[in-house]
Amino acid sequence: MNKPLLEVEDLRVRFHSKRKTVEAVRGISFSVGRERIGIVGESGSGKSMTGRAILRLIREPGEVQARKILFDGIDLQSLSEKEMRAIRGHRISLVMQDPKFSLNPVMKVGHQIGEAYRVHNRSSKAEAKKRALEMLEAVQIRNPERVYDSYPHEVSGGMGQRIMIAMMLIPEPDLLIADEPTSALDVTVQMRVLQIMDKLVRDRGMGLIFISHDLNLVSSFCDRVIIMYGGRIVETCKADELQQAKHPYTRGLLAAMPHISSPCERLSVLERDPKWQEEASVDAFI
Amino acid sequence: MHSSEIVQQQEAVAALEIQNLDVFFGQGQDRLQAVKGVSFSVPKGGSFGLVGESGSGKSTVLRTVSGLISDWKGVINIKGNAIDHRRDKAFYKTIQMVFQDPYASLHPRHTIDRTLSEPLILHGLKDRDARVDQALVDVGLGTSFRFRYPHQLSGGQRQRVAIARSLMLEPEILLLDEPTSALDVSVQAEILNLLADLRERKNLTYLLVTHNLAVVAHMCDDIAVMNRGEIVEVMSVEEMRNAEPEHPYTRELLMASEGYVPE
Amino acid sequence: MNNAAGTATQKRREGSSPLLKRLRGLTTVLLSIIATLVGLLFITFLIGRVMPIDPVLAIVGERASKEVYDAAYLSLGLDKPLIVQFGVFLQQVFTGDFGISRLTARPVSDDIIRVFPATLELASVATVFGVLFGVPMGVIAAVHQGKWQDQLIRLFGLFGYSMPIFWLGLMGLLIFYGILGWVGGPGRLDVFYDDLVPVITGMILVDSLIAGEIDIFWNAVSHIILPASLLGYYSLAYISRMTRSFMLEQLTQEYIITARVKGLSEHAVIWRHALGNVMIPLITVIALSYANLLEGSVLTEVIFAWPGLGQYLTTALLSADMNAVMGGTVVVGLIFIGLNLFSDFLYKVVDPRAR
Amino acid sequence: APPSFAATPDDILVVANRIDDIISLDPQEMFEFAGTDYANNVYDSLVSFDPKDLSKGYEPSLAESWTISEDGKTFTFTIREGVKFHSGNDLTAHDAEFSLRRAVGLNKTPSFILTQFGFTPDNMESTIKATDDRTLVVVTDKKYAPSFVLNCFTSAISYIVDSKEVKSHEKDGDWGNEWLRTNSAGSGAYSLVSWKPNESYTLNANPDYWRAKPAMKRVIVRHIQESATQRLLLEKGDVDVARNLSPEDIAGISGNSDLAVDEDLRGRIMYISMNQKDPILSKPQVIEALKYLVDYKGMEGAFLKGQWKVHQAFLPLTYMGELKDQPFSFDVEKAKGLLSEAGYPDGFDVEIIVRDAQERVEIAQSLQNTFAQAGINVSLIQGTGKQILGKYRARDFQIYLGAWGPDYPDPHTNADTFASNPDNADEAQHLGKLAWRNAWAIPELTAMTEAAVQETDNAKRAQMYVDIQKEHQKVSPFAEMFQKNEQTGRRANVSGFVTGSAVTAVYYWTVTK
Amino acid sequence: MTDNTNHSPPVTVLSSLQAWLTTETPQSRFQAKMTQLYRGWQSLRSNPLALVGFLILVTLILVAIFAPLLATHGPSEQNLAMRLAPPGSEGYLLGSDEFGRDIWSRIVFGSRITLMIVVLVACTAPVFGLLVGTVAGYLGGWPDMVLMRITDIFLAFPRLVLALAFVAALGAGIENAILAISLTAWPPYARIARAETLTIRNADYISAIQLQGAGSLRIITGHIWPMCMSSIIVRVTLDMAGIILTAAGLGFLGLGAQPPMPEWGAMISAGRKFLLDHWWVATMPGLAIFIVSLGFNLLGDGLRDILDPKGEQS
Ligand SMILES: Nc1ncnc2c1ncn2[C@@H]1O[C@H](COP(=O)(O)OP(=O)(O)OP(=O)(O)O)[C@@H](O)[C@H]1O
Ligand SMILES: Nc1ncnc2c1ncn2[C@@H]1O[C@H](COP(=O)(O)OP(=O)(O)OP(=O)(O)O)[C@@H](O)[C@H]1O
Ligand SMILES: [Mg+2]
Ligand SMILES: [Mg+2]
Repeated sequence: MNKPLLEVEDLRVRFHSKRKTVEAVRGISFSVGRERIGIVGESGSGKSMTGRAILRLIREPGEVQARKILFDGIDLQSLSEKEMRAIRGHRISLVMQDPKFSLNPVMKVGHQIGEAYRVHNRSSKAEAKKRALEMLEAVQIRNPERVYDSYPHEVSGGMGQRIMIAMMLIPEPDLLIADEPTSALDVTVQMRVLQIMDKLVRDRGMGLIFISHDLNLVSSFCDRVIIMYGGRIVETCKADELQQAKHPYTRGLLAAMPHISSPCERLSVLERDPKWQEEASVDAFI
Repeated sequence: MHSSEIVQQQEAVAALEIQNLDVFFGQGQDRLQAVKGVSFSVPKGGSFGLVGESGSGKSTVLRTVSGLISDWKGVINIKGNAIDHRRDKAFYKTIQMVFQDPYASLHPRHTIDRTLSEPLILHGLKDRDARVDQALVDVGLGTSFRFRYPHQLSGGQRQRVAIARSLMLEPEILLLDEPTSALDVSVQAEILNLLADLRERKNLTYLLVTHNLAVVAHMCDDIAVMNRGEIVEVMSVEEMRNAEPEHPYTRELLMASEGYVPE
Repeated sequence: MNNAAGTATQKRREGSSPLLKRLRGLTTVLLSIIATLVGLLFITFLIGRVMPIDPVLAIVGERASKEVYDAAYLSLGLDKPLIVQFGVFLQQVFTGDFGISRLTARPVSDDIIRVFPATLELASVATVFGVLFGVPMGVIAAVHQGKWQDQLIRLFGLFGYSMPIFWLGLMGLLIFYGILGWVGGPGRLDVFYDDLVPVITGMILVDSLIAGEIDIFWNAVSHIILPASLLGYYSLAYISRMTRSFMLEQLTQEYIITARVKGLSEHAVIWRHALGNVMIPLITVIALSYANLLEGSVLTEVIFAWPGLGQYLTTALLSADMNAVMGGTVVVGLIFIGLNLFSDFLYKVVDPRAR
Repeated sequence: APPSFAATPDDILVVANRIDDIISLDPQEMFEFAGTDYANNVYDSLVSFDPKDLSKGYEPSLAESWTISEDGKTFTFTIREGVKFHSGNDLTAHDAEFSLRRAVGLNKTPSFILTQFGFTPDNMESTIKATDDRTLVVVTDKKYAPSFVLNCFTSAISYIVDSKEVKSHEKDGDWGNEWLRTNSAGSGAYSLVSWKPNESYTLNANPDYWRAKPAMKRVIVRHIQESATQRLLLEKGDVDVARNLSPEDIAGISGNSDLAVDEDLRGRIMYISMNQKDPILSKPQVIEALKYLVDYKGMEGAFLKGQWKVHQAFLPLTYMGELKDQPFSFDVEKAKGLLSEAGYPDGFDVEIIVRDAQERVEIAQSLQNTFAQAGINVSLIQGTGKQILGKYRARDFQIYLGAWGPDYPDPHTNADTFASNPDNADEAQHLGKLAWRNAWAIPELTAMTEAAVQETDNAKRAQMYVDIQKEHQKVSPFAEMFQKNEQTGRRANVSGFVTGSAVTAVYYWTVTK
Repeated sequence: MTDNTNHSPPVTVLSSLQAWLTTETPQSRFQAKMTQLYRGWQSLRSNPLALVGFLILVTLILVAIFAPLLATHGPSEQNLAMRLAPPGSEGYLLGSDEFGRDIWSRIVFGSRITLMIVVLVACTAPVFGLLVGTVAGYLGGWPDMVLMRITDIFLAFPRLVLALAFVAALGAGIENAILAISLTAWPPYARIARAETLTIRNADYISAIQLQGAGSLRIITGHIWPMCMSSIIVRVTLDMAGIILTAAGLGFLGLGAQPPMPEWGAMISAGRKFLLDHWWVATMPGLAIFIVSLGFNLLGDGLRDILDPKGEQS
């Protein structure tokens, strides 16, 4: 495609406790261009930690290591916390999974969106409000004025997720990480949210990392797919080639899913091979 | 009644039949009707699916049938007998339920052994050790799990324990409330297979609730689609697969389950 | 068949307006207040009966003759049946009359009006102190969980928590009053300032400001500062502990990560986002600790010669001055109920979900 | 010592004292120490003491002079002229008549001090009578020792109140009691400015006081519970006088040249008494043994240092008929012998009830310790004053540890309580008599006490009390142990602070700075 | 595990015991309980502060047990000649009090009383609060209304009045003081237990046992109590300092421990008279209370982490 926006090499995330050290991410390398890249994998495979590690949001007792995390030519690892704050939200954003917990329950929605804008842009309150309302409209909220003055608990899940997206997009980031942004939503609402993101990605040409555990969804929504298992990348491929994936893990996952159109007596069960744990991580550069 | 008549009747009647079920929550001013006029029936040995989005009232129907919610009206027939608002002990030996979240449905401070023995103690059943071991084998766990605590088990293993618990009293009808929605696809497959096996082996009747159309399509004979507390459509799985569903809401559900479709 | 009975009771009530709804809510609240109050009074009344202190003796003194004793016995109505006595008492209370205190020879209501402001003043300053220092300390401890800051704050709080107030009080007096001379001594004012400002609220800090007597105000400040900060030390210890644990809970919430993702500074994340949510449960904690202080702390009051409700109630109780005890109890009960209502109200202000 | 400055103004006297026992300011009702201190300065009586020489005994006060009839029953007082109440009203014999009748009519606790002379509400119209503005005639029912009667006339119950003022506040025949409880209507050296119970009372000088013009324009008495707090205030100069310093605090301030300590014997007697209903404690040898098991000197030298002096008779020193003998000392062997005689060679179990005041608890603990040395196993029952007194008055105890202060400055007061019990039956309810409370039946001593109170010859009368006390010392179930010695801490520049000794209350008008 | 082979036999016994305790597949109820306890112990051990707290309390218990051995004097042994000796005086490690009693020995013997206060209060107030709170929370409806009103009444009651009245009614003494403290201390526990019950009552595992036909009593005692226990235990340990102090406060008013009992609070209360000149009399028992409170507090904080079932999941 084009020049990568983000390059990650040998990313590792560890959690230390008195008794043991958990390796959540174990040396993965990938890059993201101005495209939609999907990360899938079972629960605990390290998807979320990857996203958070890029933004340096992992705190003690967690520890992040990487040979390289290069974003638009900037070495994120070498930045001070203050410089990093300027990147967060402004250049790279992260949409969290569940709007119910990810919005501050005691702050008005509009204020939370406006805050995201004002952190990075010196502007008046009125200006921030104007931008927030525009943004709410952009994510297809019908009555932005009303929603602006609502509290998170007063909006539905689908709306909350759109608010979340609006909040993360208002500083116009170059890279958006979406961590299971639709898994808490009803299927019908899910579609609408995906459409919004899709449209914004295409219009603005930003990069999107879409984290999910839904193979179906990722293959239909993304350009490329990274499949993670046990903190490593076991396979990567073009999204539309997912059905032809080669790794036994990916194949097992695909086979284990029931399908409406093709009924079967028994579902095939994924047989885990301990060897997978030892395999080297696959690089997923563009 | 003569016993022969009872046998005859049982052949004919549904295992579970619900007519015009209304369920309410709250009191007075805050009273809210969560289920409105729901009717369906599940034949003996059948597997019936209830689909619908979050908040449509699926769980409420199940919890009402199982007796966890008492503010309802309508008729619930179990094997032809209407049941009361108060359930007796015998009732629990015919109907049991499996919950959605395996992380929340096991008592965190009780061993598997205690969780599984408790129904036996409550109903004064003998041979507890043997039965617990057998149940663990039945759900494919093996006896080595017997004295573990829930936190020592994975999600799939927990769900197996929950299924084992529901089978301890040897019920005929199993209410399944999204038994796999909290699990990974790979684990989901294991549980769905286990449920299918058990149904066959123990001749169980299932009422399965889920929001995943693919799962009902795989597991069930008939399905009902719920929306806002009402059943909008009842059909067989075949009908769903082949013919276009009639209700627009069902169609929307079906389309969404195909994956993302760009505008 | 089985449902017939159910159906009848399940008829939905319809057609009530929001106003009616609010009225009904208000009635429920009022009824529960009254129930609590009557319960309080009843227990107080019972206490008066089971106490092995002879209320008559308390009045007439140890050397009284039989006749003097009997006369007092009759005048107190002690010959009447218990339930009648309780009835009479209830009737009086609901007309705001608690009778005459036997110890001070004046109406209990006057006494309470006199002693309560002293307690109110002390408790309020103490609570302000506790909140002003306790909340930030709790936040800092939570942010630095397990680090030396956390341990230091814990030790500091715990020390205050484990040393009896009469120890702390005397030590404080010795050091800050006796040796350093930084603060005023026991009592609410230097004696020659006594009775110089007109009593309006009974709280000298307030009254002196109203009267424009700045000297007296500062004198009162110098007297209240030590007992208030010692009492405040206790609420500080408690409030900072609770703040810490609420804060720890909030800091693991997803919305905190959201705030960080936005690029907010750590300061804003903690003091704006997290603290905003901590305030919700904290209000109850603060209200409760305030209510406890408003009961009056006998020990502090004794050490600092602070004529407050705690001393009043204790003395009354120990000498079976049941009118005073009941009056005090009702007042404390009312304060408690009032603070509860107020904290519910604040809750609604702070937490949009509770509205 | 920390630097300290006398911070109180020169014409204001600030006293730290425990005044939470004041429950009424009405002189015809009050019976408490702090209350009496107050009344002593606000009111005057017909007869009183000279604060500068208390040992002289009673002398004329509002009564310039008096005469006693032949039969010893009629007392005729001539009232001093020109004395005014604080209200400006003239003080006349009618005020005296009103006040004394008021004491009888109100019939409050201390009224017995007067009614023991036979005054009743029915006869007081004739027995207490002002014949003109300057003459008051009082007639007793029997002949009494004049010293007895006149001593009683010095006590607070006999203070003269402003009859016009009080009558104007009378309600439902209450003799103005409700009003006077919280107000003043006196003619004394000071008038009441304010009384805040448990907090303070403030007095203003009466510049027209007939005896002298008080040097202190204002007196503020603050309720300070803790000794340590009183001490700090005194050291800082925020109070001029601290009246409840513990021995440790007295010792603590002794090196401070800005401060001084005054000592004064007061009337209170600390004693233990044994309930004679108890089968063990009624044995004479047991009673005697216990008297040898008290470590008198040890306690006096240790925690009671300076505050209580060993004293083993029921009349306080400085009273008429005082007895200085101290026959008992701490002697375990002797006690053990007596106990064996009584049949308890290994001792027994016993309960001592005591109120939760520090020094009493300390004494109790010492007793617990020394009794144990003779095998007597003591459990202490501590309680509030009211609780313990309740048990005492109900005769429901084994050993009581407590203090007794005389009610009026005449030996009869203590003789009557310690050595008189006309009827030992439970129903008799002689609650005011300690002999009765201890179920001690003593017809002979009762008669001796009765005789002494009628003896008109003061010297003879005094000897009679000495005899009574000697007998009492020997046989009574009372072990008198100590007499109160009050140590008052004061700023060195304060002089003339008279606590009133054993016979009366404090005087503020004599104070100068 | 891997280097087991190098160890000598006794160590193998130990390590096999450890293996038995740490197994993921316990073979019996007993072993399951033991592994559970062992896990608790391990997490306690890995938390140095909680361990310190634990050790302080173990020390307290040991001191209480071996008081006669540790004390150099009898707890009430008076020596008026040696009164108010400063710490470090010949034979008086921490000094002596106003009766010349050895403060160290009194503190050592006093640990028994402190322990008794702690145990008795911990056995009454929280248990009663737990009972009331869980019953109210689980049953809901009018039992909830009534029980919570009663709780409110006790909560709204001036605590001191309640405690004083109780002690006054039953007589002064440490046992009654403890009961009085419990009487005033239970309402907060009831509230905690109720709040906890309200969240537990709708949990799936409670629904599950209801569906097995269990009665309310069984559910409350067998299923709800174990869940409320941890927050109550944590709260109790954190409250301990306050409880010991309340006992001391009652002592101050003469209603707590009766002399010559070496109750720490009463010792401070008596010692305050000498605070200005003989600081050690009140301060030494104060420090004892401080150390024990610290122990409870540290342990309480540690227990919060250990007992929290949420903590166990990850
Ligand atoms: N604070 C922590 N301490 C220890 N281990 C942690 C911590 N946070 C995460 N982990 C571990 O890191 C691993 C990866 O977690 P991550 O959240 O990235 O998984 P995920 O792929 O996002 O899973 P899911 O689909 O459930 O969200 C998990 O095994 C988890 O146990
Ligand atoms: N205990 C309750 N009190 C009040 N309302 C309730 C209660 N439980 C459920 N409801 C309401 O009843 C409706 C139906 O809820 P129900 O749990 O049956 O939905 P569901 O179809 O199972 O959804 P999900 O897929 O999220 O489980 C919802 O609107 C819900 O808000
Ligand atoms: Mg994740
Ligand atoms: Mg549901």
